[in-house]
Amino acid sequence: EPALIYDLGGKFDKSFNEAAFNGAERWAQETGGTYKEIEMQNEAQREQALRRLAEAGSNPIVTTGFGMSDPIATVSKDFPDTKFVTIDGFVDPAAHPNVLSIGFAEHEGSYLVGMMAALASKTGTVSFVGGMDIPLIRNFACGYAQGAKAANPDINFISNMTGTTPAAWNDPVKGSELAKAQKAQGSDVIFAAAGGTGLGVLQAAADEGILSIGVDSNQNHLHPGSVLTSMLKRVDVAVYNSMKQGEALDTTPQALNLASDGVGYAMDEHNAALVTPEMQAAVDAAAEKIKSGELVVHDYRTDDTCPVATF
Amino acid sequence: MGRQATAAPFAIELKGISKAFGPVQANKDINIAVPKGTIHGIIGENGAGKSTLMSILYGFYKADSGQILVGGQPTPIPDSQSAIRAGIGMVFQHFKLVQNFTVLENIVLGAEEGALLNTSLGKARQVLKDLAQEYGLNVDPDALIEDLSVGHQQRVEILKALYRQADILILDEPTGVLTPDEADHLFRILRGLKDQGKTIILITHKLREIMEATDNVSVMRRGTMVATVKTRDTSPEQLAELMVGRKVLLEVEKTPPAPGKVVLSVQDLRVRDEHGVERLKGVSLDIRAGEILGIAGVAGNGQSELLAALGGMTKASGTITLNGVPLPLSGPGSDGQSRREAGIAHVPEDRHHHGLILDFAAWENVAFGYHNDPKYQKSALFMDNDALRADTEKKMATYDVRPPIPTLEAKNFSGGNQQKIVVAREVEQNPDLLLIGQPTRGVDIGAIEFIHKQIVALRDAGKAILLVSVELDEIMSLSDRIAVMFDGQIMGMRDPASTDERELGMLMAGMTGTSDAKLKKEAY
Amino acid sequence: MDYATLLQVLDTTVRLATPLLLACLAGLYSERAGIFDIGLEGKMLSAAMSAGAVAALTGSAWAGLLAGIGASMLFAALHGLAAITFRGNQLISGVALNFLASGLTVLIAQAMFKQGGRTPPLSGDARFNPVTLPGAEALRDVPLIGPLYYEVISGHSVLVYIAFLIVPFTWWVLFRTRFGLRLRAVGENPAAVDTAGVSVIGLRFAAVAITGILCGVAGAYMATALQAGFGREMTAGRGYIALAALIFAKWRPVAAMWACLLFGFFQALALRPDVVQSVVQMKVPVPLLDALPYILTVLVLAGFVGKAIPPRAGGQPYVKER
Amino acid sequence: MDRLPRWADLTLVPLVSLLFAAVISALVLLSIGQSPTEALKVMIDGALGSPYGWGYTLYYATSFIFTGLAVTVAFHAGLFNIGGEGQAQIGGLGVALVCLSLPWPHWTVALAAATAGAALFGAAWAAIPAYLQAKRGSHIVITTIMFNYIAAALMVYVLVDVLRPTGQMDPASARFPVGAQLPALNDIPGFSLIFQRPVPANITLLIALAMAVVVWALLWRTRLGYQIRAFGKSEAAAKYAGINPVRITIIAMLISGGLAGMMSINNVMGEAERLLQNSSEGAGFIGIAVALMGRNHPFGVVLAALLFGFLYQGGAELGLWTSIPIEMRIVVQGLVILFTGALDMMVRMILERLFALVRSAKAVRAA
Ligand SMILES: Nc1ncnc2c1ncn2[C@@H]1O[C@H](COP(=O)(O)OP(=O)(O)OP(=O)(O)O)[C@@H](O)[C@H]1O
Ligand SMILES: Nc1ncnc2c1ncn2[C@@H]1O[C@H](COP(=O)(O)OP(=O)(O)OP(=O)(O)O)[C@@H](O)[C@H]1O
Ligand SMILES: [Mg+2]
Ligand SMILES: [Mg+2]
Repeated sequence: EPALIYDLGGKFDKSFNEAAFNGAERWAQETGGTYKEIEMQNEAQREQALRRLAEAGSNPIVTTGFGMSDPIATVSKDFPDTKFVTIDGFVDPAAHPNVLSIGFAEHEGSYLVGMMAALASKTGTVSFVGGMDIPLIRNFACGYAQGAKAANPDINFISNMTGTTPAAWNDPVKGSELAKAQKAQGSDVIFAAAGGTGLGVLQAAADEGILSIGVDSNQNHLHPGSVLTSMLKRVDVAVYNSMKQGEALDTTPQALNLASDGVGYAMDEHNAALVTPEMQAAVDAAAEKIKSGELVVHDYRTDDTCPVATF
Repeated sequence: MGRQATAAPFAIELKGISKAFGPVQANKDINIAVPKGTIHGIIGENGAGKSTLMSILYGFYKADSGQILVGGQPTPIPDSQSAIRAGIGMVFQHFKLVQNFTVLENIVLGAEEGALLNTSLGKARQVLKDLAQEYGLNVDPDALIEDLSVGHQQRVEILKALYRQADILILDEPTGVLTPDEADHLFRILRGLKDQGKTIILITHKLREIMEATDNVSVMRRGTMVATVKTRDTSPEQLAELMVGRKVLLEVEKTPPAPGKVVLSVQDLRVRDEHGVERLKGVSLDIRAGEILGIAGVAGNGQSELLAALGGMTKASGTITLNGVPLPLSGPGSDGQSRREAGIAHVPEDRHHHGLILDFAAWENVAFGYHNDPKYQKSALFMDNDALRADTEKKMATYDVRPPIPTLEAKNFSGGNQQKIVVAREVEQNPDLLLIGQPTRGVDIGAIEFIHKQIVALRDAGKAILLVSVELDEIMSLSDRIAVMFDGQIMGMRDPASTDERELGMLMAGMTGTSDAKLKKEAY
Repeated sequence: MDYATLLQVLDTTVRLATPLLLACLAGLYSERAGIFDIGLEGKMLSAAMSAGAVAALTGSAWAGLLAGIGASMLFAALHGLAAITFRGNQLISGVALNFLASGLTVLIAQAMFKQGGRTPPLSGDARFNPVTLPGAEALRDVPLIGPLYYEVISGHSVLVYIAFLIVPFTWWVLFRTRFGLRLRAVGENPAAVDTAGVSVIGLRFAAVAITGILCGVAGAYMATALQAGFGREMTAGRGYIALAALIFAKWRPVAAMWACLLFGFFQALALRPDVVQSVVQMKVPVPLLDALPYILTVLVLAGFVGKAIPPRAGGQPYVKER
Repeated sequence: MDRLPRWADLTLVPLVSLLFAAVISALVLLSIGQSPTEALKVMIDGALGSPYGWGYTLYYATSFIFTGLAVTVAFHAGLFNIGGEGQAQIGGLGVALVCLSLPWPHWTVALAAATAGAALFGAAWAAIPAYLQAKRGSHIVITTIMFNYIAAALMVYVLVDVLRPTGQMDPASARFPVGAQLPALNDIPGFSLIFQRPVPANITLLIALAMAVVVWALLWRTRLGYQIRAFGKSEAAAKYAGINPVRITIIAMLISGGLAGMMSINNVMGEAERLLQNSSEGAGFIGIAVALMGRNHPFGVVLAALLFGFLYQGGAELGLWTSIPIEMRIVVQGLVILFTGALDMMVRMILERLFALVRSAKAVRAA
């Protein structure tokens, strides 16, 4: 029986963790299997949760969030027969053969929604609200800024991070205040890559009558007519695949990107009216170029810099 | 208010009132009847149950059983509201005033007219003016209570009752905090009220007041009502005997003093309270070995501060020397520990708040203040609890503390026995100087005798003793010299053999010369 | 910092000061009556959860508000039972009720909605939406005060205006009515109230009930106006900051408003490190900004901002006979 | 009405309070559609049913002994220290700094140094509220709450900007060197017979038990303890006796903070082996419940800590294997504090009635 551990934002953050939940549900529905799940409440709990699940025979144990990788590195040694998955995190596969690390090319997806933001903006200013200030989130911001600049070289870009701890994933009040502040500075499209905090951003954007962009899951339905699109990070696919492979899980590290459909953007009836065919055509064209390798989006994490923005 | 002047001869009748506080039976089957338009005195030892009885009448406590009749009608008084409605007003021993409210606000509290304050305050102001004229009860309606003298606060309490149109006024030890002169003024007011047809119940310890002011007097002893007599048919001696249940010998047997060298010398001692008000305004005195110096005075005139400063409980300025060695009055070395090390023992005025830790066992209390004493230490780190318990057993035997159980918590001893524990602890230290405040407050006659003997014995052993008491009798009978304090100063030094209560009373009221009586402070 | 940014920060200040103000006034009634209440936090939290849940179920923010008040009053009643009836330790009772609220809210929200202890997101009439004050649009272009009126004063939910109106109302109740006189008296000297023929217990329960109502509004505001639903621990220590503001204000209503605005301003600044940075011209660690209200509270308590003397009978149960 | 006999006051009152808390917890569970008996079974199974469960129960109990003792010492001085949480976290910082500063040759040396570091840092964090209480009369309850928040913010700063190794994303310190790793119970001869697999409970348990004895001796056998207790019972009387209120307030709070800080050897050094955000996991608050439940006596504290260790581990198991949220344990904790700390009069009154009934029944039979 597989197990799934959600990170601090909580299972129903409508974003990152909820994507994981959706993947697990899909697996459960398709196979009729059951899985164990735990939501993390604080940092110190992580190891106990891992141990307890491993002790009880769960396999594989899928976890979301980079915070799990260090505890996994410790626990996996005590349970060599159990497979662990760290989504968004990284554990050295040479030293820990039973751990699978799954990463995403967030900059590629963000590039696409950044283009769309710039094309939709009437004020010429677009903005970004990040969760915890870490390279991972800066990578979102950097990809977004690159896309926006590509679509409109004169675009003005604003970025704010919510905080420096995991609490930043779950602070909707701050999210909405940051959104309001960005609106006051002229922004009319806000991309939130901030877990539960993003809900506050999307809410504020809807309240203030400007556009927002969701993240990880498809968040278009949260405020129809206000969410321009969502940058999809297919955590659900990662979870689904891991569970499907079961105990025979292949632990070669994975990097899911646009080409492998690991990231993308969401179109549905909720945002159909917001996205013009021209916008979609421009974005799709860029997507093709990225997939083919013709266009390379800079990955912030490779050198901790961003060519078009500073944080 | 539906009270009509019926022909009932009694304003108040209490029938079979009983009340217990836990194990303490404070009132046992009390019967008393107070005729209308009289002043009725109630006397009894501390703890006899006087305050409890009156609190029941005022609805503050609920009686366990018994009946109250007001104007001949059975009237249940479950709360103070009912008492007020029945025309009863009470001035408590400890005033029930809101300190940071004005006089006016205190008066209308609970007797407001309507939900808004404006009308109530306006009306009260008018009524107050009338009452002031009628009875000579002047107070500034807009003054804050905390700025008023005790005497004025008491007036506010009386005004509160009158404002509520009380026909029956209860006063619980109203003169304990007053100078003789203020007390005289109070009694003039009470007589005025009586002439208006009001009924007054007066609790007091002072037989003189009973004899002068009351029409009838009831005597309580250990929770029971032992007698009610017409005042003009009785005498102070008879009342005292009724109070304690046997003939009382109030004189203390002691030999003439043999004063030696000066043990304590105090020069220009000054103390300020936390509000910066000077409570001790330059006190100077000497106490010699083998001498008891008594400090007389109305409570609140600096005696407590004097004891606190000498005992190291409060900061002070000036100089004090003990056996010629100066002691610091503030900073390091001015605390209670240093004083004890220097040879000063201290029986505090308030045994509950200072002298004892009520939740500690008796044996732990015997070390209190002397916990650093080498004789109670087993090693550098640990205390010798066994030695302490043994010591306690010995002291309990010598001082006849009952029950003689060292492990019993202090709160479970009666007041007199608690006091014996404190006195034993301090006297047995064999100090050079003993500070002793209100040594017999709330203590019964037997214990008083014992404690007085200890004090005299210590004096005869050549020690110096500073005695503070509000009981003039106690001061007069124990002291070798008497200093009278008023308003933070010593008004005069008197020899007990050549003075009397009248002269001391004048000094206590701030009047220095007996011939040209000059008020130092606005008196009553 | 330009004017527009300042207005934006002030706008945030008003929003964030509102729950503090409501809780602070709530504490004022209780403490003026002599009952210490460190359980403001828990009452707000329980109210937030109930308001969020009921608003989600009924689609009505007003129904949510009522439910919030109800839940908060339940906790207030418990505090009253412990502190007034059974003369228990008021601090411990407050601490216990905070724990209880912290756990129960998540438990109930999870049982009801199965969304990880959250209530479902609210929209439309299930939230208290901003109201535009009369003339805001018209005055918008008047220099200086126009934007001030439009951005900072207008455009909040009705609960914000209610909260600020309660300030003068509280002043009036406290100092101009019979109830206020008795309330203040019972916090200073309950024996005086008792012997004046007024029920100490009744008064104190009334005060605690008002505390419950106001905390209820504060919690409901959190869940149905400031945010769109209840989330775990969403009050985030506001109850304690409100207490600090109360001490800062020396238990006076108008001063309480200023104190809450000050603390709200600090919270608003913590949301805008960029603004702080541009004003002080150096990088300020965000945790320091976050901790600022707490640090200020300690300074206030230490008396560096003037000595605060609490109601004299505060924190002690009224015991007539033992 | 007669007072309760002492033995009843010491044993029956906490037990009945606990019973009340348990009954209400059961009602809460029923009202959210869960079975209390099932929940209890899961808790007992998970916390006591296996060496694994015991390993966690004892691990948590160890932390709670420290924080419970911390609250106890302060309580005897009449101070309500709600700041155990912050003091424990700062104590953790002390542990981390010690452990990371040197390549420790052996865990015994590291343990001694880390214990000192933990106690020192915890005490330092309690010192400011203590000073403010003693010198400026700032209410210690509120200042210690504020210091919990300030400690949390400080830890964020330290973990994010100071102690976080470059390249690491989560706010945590580096792992401690091998020489600073404590033996878990499964590494200790004797215990290893029971605990054959790695458990988090570690050598710190023995230190905690030793501290309970030390605190007992301190309070009831030394002069300092005498002064602390006297001061706690009556500040006015303490002043009369020449017991310096400022000194006792500060010393008692330093000891209290030091004890709270020392819990960090258990979780930071003994278990996580690196410093994490929110490392104390609420143990500082649980210390309040433990102290109240243990009637502020070290031996009571040890028993209550075991009980809460059980509740905490059992509660975690609930969160794991049932759909009952882990917050259930906070509810139980709140109920225990409520009944033992605030409604104790109610419990006592009920018991007094019962005793009176029994007594009168006996009297009737005797007559
Ligand atoms: N609130 C109370 N709780 C418990 N016991 C009380 C209470 N009030 C009084 N007592 C006890 O009841 C008894 C009678 O007390 P009461 O105050 O009526 O005496 P009193 O005659 O007024 O004494 P005093 O002359 O000292 O004023 C005493 O034993 C006293 O200790
Ligand atoms: N306020 C009070 N609350 C509770 N118990 C009290 C109170 N006052 C007195 N007691 C208890 O009531 C009992 C009698 O106290 P009280 O001071 O009246 O003694 P007493 O009858 O005058 O005896 P003694 O003559 O030995 O002083 C004692 O056990 C005392 O502890
Ligand atoms: Mg009396
Ligand atoms: Mg007595």
